[in-house]
Amino acid sequence: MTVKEITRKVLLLDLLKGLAVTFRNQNPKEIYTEQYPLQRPRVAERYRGAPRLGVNPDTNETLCISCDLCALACPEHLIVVTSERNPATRRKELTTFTYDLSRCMFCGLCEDACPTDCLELTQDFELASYSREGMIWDRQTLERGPQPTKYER
Amino acid sequence: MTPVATPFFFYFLAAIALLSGLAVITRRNPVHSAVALIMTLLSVAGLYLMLYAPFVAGVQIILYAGGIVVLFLFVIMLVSLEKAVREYQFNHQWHVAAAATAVLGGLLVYVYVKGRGIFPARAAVMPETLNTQQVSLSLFQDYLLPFEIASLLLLVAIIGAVVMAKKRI
Amino acid sequence: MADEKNDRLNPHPEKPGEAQRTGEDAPTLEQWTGATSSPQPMPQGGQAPATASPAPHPGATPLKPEEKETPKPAAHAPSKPAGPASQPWEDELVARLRARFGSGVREAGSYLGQNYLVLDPSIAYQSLALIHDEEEFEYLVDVTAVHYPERESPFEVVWILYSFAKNQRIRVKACYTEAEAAPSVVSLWATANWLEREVFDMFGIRFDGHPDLRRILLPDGWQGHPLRKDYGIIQQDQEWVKINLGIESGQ
Amino acid sequence: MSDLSKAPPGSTAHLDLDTPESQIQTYLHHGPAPPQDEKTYLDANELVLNMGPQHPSTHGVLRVILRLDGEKVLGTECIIGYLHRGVEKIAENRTYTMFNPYVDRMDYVAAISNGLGYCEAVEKLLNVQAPPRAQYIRVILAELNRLASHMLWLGTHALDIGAITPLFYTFRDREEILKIFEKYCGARLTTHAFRIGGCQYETYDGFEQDVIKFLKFVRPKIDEYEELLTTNRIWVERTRGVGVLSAADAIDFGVTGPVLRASGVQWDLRKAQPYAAYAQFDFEVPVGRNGDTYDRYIVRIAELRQSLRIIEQAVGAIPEGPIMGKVPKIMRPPVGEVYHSIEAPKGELGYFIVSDGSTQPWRVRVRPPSFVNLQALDKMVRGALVADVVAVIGTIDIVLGEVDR
Amino acid sequence: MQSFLSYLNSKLTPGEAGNFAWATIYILLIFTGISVAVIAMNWLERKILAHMQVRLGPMRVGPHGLLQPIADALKLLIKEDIMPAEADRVVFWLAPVIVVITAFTVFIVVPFGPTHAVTDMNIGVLFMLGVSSLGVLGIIMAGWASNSHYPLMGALRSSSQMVSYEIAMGLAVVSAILMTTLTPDGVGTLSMIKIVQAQDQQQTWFLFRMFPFGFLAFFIFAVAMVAETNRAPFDLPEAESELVAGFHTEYSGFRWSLFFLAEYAAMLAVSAIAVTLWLGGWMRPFPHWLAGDGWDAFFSFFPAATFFLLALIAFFGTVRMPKHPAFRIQKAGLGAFALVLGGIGIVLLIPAVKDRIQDIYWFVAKVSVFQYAYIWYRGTFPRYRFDQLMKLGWKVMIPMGVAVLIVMAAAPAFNFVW
Amino acid sequence: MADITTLHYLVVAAGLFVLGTIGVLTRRNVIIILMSIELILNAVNLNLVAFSRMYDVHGQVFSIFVITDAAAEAAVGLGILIAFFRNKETTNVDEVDLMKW
Repeated sequence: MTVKEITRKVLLLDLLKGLAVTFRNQNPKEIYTEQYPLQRPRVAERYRGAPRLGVNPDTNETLCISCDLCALACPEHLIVVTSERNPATRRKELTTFTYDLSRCMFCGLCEDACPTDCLELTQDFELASYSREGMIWDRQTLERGPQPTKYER
Repeated sequence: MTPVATPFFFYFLAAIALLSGLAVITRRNPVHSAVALIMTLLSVAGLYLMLYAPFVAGVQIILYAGGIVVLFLFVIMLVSLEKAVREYQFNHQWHVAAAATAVLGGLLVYVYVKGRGIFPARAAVMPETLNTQQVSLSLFQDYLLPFEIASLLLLVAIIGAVVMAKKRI
Repeated sequence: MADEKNDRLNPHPEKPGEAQRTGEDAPTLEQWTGATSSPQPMPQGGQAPATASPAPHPGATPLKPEEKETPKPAAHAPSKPAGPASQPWEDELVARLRARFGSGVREAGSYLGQNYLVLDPSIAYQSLALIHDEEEFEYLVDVTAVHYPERESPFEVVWILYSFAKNQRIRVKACYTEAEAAPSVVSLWATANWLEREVFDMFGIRFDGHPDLRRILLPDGWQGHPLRKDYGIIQQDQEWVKINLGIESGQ
Repeated sequence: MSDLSKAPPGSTAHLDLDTPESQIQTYLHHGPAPPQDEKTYLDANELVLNMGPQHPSTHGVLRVILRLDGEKVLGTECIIGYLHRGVEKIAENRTYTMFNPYVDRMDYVAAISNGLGYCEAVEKLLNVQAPPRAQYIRVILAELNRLASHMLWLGTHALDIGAITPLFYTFRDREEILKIFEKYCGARLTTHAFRIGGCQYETYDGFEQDVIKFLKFVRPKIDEYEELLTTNRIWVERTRGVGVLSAADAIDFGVTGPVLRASGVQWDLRKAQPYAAYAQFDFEVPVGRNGDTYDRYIVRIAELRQSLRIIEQAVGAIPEGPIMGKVPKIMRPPVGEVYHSIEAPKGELGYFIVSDGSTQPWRVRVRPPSFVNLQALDKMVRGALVADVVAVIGTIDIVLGEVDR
Repeated sequence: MQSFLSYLNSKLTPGEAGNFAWATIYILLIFTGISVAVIAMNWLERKILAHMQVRLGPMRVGPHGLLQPIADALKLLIKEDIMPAEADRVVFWLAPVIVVITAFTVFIVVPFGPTHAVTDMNIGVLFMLGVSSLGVLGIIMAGWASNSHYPLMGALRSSSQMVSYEIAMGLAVVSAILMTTLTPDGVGTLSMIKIVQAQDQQQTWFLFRMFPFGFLAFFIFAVAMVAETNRAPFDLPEAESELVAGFHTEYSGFRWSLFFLAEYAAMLAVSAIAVTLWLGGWMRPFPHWLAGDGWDAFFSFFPAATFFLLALIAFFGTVRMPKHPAFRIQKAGLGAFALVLGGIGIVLLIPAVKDRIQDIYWFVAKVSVFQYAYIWYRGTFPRYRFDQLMKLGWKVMIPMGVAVLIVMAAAPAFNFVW
Repeated sequence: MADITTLHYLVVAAGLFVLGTIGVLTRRNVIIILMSIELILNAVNLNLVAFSRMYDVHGQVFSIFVITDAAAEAAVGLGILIAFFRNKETTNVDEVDLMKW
């Protein structure tokens, strides 16, 4: 044991070093906390959050061609797409689109599978709901985004 | 210091001491007995204070209540109690106990009857303020040898306790 | 439910590009319950249909993705994709094992550069002991099993071994029937303890000589062995719901 | 100590309410017996302490039944499976692509490594290789993830030993890593960053700058952790000589990763059998000497620095090119089986995949490092104190999602 | 009324003067003072710890969480009272009561100033040590009565730890008491007030007396007091990562809050002992070195200055708050708080108040330093293991204490004092 | 109420002594017997201190010795108890009928 080590041990320098670290960090500038509902976090552009069905902004028509690829790609099988063939245009038209958010793991496979970029996972991350049924989003919700009841003072 | 030995405090402390003393010997669960013993010890310490013996009272609190009873509680926790609590708590020596109680009670009555004659109600009152100094002087001048012997006794007791409580050394 | 599934299974190929991308054979999703798993022809371990594609050594080849592409199946070709062939593996270790156990070493092959041995179940323990003691394979990476219900001995136990000295990894395989018990290698590698327990838990393969063969991941009262191909999740779930909740399962 | 395990059934003092009597009996009879020479102080009183599954420092839902003599541990029994989700069964009912997100949920603090292992295994089975650019991205993200995992480990381990502050420092710095993940692939924890054949996402604008900024940011922070702990005598006393695992034992128990390296075995899959682009980077494999908790701490701290080194080399040299190899949309690997393993932050993470030629794997076996490493717990804590059990559980660095799968 | 006024002019503590009215007032004052101090400590601990850990700490209840401790206390009071079915009811009930009573009784002899103590006991230090050592009884009882493994182990740890460190503590205290005999008349004392007066007479704090032995004794006490109060890094009895919560695992609600109260009161009590014995009690820093009216006047402005500083900090807090309408109430509250602090500071500038508050201010200031150190330790150090704790106590602290004691006892006998 | 004299203290001490004696004689639990002995010692101490109030400080000194001895006695007694309990798994004093085991 060298003199240096003995000094360090007797004068508790190792402990004082740690104390210095915690003391230094008391600087209010170091604080990392966000006050969440008041300070909104900025999520990344690619964030995979709430799903949305895109609509054509001009015509307000859905972009979905009911190809069912998202439903096939989904590992949890939580997307159900139904469609019926329009006899006039001989095209399939979307009737219902159900997305069970309570089982979703936001892997993004449906988004990848969508050929028309209609289904996308948006940056909306506040998905809490007051009931389990509220987690099952239908086509309307998916197109307009959730419309939660606002409880305000 | 003005007298704090008001009769009320005396009777109060005496009652606590005796009642919890009774609890010590009647409780089924040793932990309850130990708790009662603490009460007894503390009220006895209070009685010491009333007798202007603060140092003894302090020693009583530190050593007895803070030390010995802790030791008791510690051992109670070490040994299993379920069986002991369920067993019959008293042995068959009631007659011996009764005799002893009778003899001691007789002595008590005798002392009480003769009491005032034997003991003066209030004899030389010691100076209270320097009690601790007096005790220490007495301890280290008159009783130095007994003090050393007592320390030796404690040492022996510690070693003995360790030897007995540890299976192998 | 069934209609839905059928609906999923038949994406309507509206656009030609679409059809090509998904191909005809969409994933057979009815298998996801496991209970209704359709038996598929399963060739004996490692004997893949031979094709022309050579097996390159991964790691050794330069990183050229375009060249290393496997031949893609044609859009409408129903045939299985061709894989690299398993090649015989000749090595001193194999030679010694063959010398010792003769035909007990049923196969020694190399697939995609990974060596494996298929052993006769009767000599599995002796071979493993030999590999452990004399061939410096002191690290048992994993013990696991595969269930092939069509085979005569449906449970293929796989020991994956590694040698620090040789920086070499081999797989040792042996097949067992329901009645047979695999040998426990706890005495050779301490790590086999829990791994064998897990295999027992999941497949119901018993290990002879294991000190404490109990279920490990599933609770003690669990029925069946979930990684067997004939294990029905739905039935299990319905039974559980019926017993514990007293209602009919909604599944 | 009162022998509460002998209390009549039905009392709360009984070992545990949800343990079947048979299981306790089995354990008491077949479980690890105390060594003969270690007689108890009070022979008759062996305390059975049920630690977990709800306990502050069992890192999730691990349950350890401790047989104690006072504070001394005579034997342990791990009860696991509380988080069992049957990942391997799920795999048999999903296509290769669909199963990819599930592997993220095993070791959820090192999701990228899990995904990397799975993707590489399937690529091997398909006999394709990801393009170099994807490989570099994979290496950078995997190493960042190793940093994140080790930081989380350091924080929780220090918390187990009683130092509460490092937890917050490490979480703060891990947050920066997660921000990069989020920007890259849109998720922070269960990232699903890679796809079979390469990467789904191209690097975002400023990815390199972000990573370099992070490297600059984190170097002094690691020094700060060390100032708090490395020489702190309480930390050293608590960890040195605790949970010793000799090299021979470590190999026998099959432990891998930092736990093995701390025992003095210089073995790292990144060096021994390089995967992804690791062969092109210059880094060292730190090893310990004594195989105790302190060495494991030192090894992991050194690994933090080595990871920084790798990232530094990789981020400056990301090659141009495609990020996705040419893999079929519907994957049907040829009949065969493959075992591929990578060096996850916790040890060797292996995937054994058997293909029957269909779109769904016939069998996927995950060789989880935590599961195997946890097995050495009994060996490491026998004869130690209760406080050491907590320290050793922390030092093995288990994630119950991976132990139970 | 007469007695009230007569007391104010007497130079005695109420206990010595036999003035029961004043004694009652003092007791009430101390009781409320300690309770408020505990509440403040609660908030401060969370805030300081949070800042050390780059967090914000409580922010929601009141500005900067100022009302958080009150909200917590309310919650604890109205929480359902749970007693384990197999618990020993009497002992379970008694344990927190004993802990709290002992923790508060100690403050009877704490001298906040030459006359600001409930009473001056002849055996003051002995009384404090004795009564504070009774707290361990409550902890043992709590652990035993819960009838659960973790509390029992916590209680066993606690009892052996506290009994062990009491010895080291006692040795350190005796060293300090020996220093009281170094006054010209050569008579030592156990009385808390007289100990401080002895430091005054010797014109130094005992911390610097016979350097480094006075300091060593203080160091031993400082370590032992952390161990005695079960605080980090010696918080093994309630080590949450090992024993869940140690002896109070099964306690909740009001009973738990009693343990909490007792723990913080005990921290204040042992800090008060340390301040009295080594740091010159109510004396201001350097009363003899920096003597003189000018210095007196300078130091007499400290109380007001402290409050102005706090007010300034609070004011900066309002300025630094994010510009968001939701912060308006918080901002106003913090501003009001700053005003209140400033007001107190102004009141403290009134000469009559200023002179009378000096003793108490310096005493409290010194105790606060210890409280900060407690929090600081908790934020920095890992926890000792049980055997290491015992080793430290028996193999380092006690021999060191004995050595210091021998030097302290022997040096004056050879007239070798410095 | 009359002044409290020494006699009052003696009566309390006698009461404690009697309780201690009964406890020692009738209880079967060794721990409680040891506690009863403490009661007896306390009674003695109370007497000593009460008399010392009348005469001199020597009684108090003696009571300190008694407290010391009580500590030694408790330590040894409980040590024996642990040794006994380890062998017999009981704290019942009736079972202590062997000198050696």
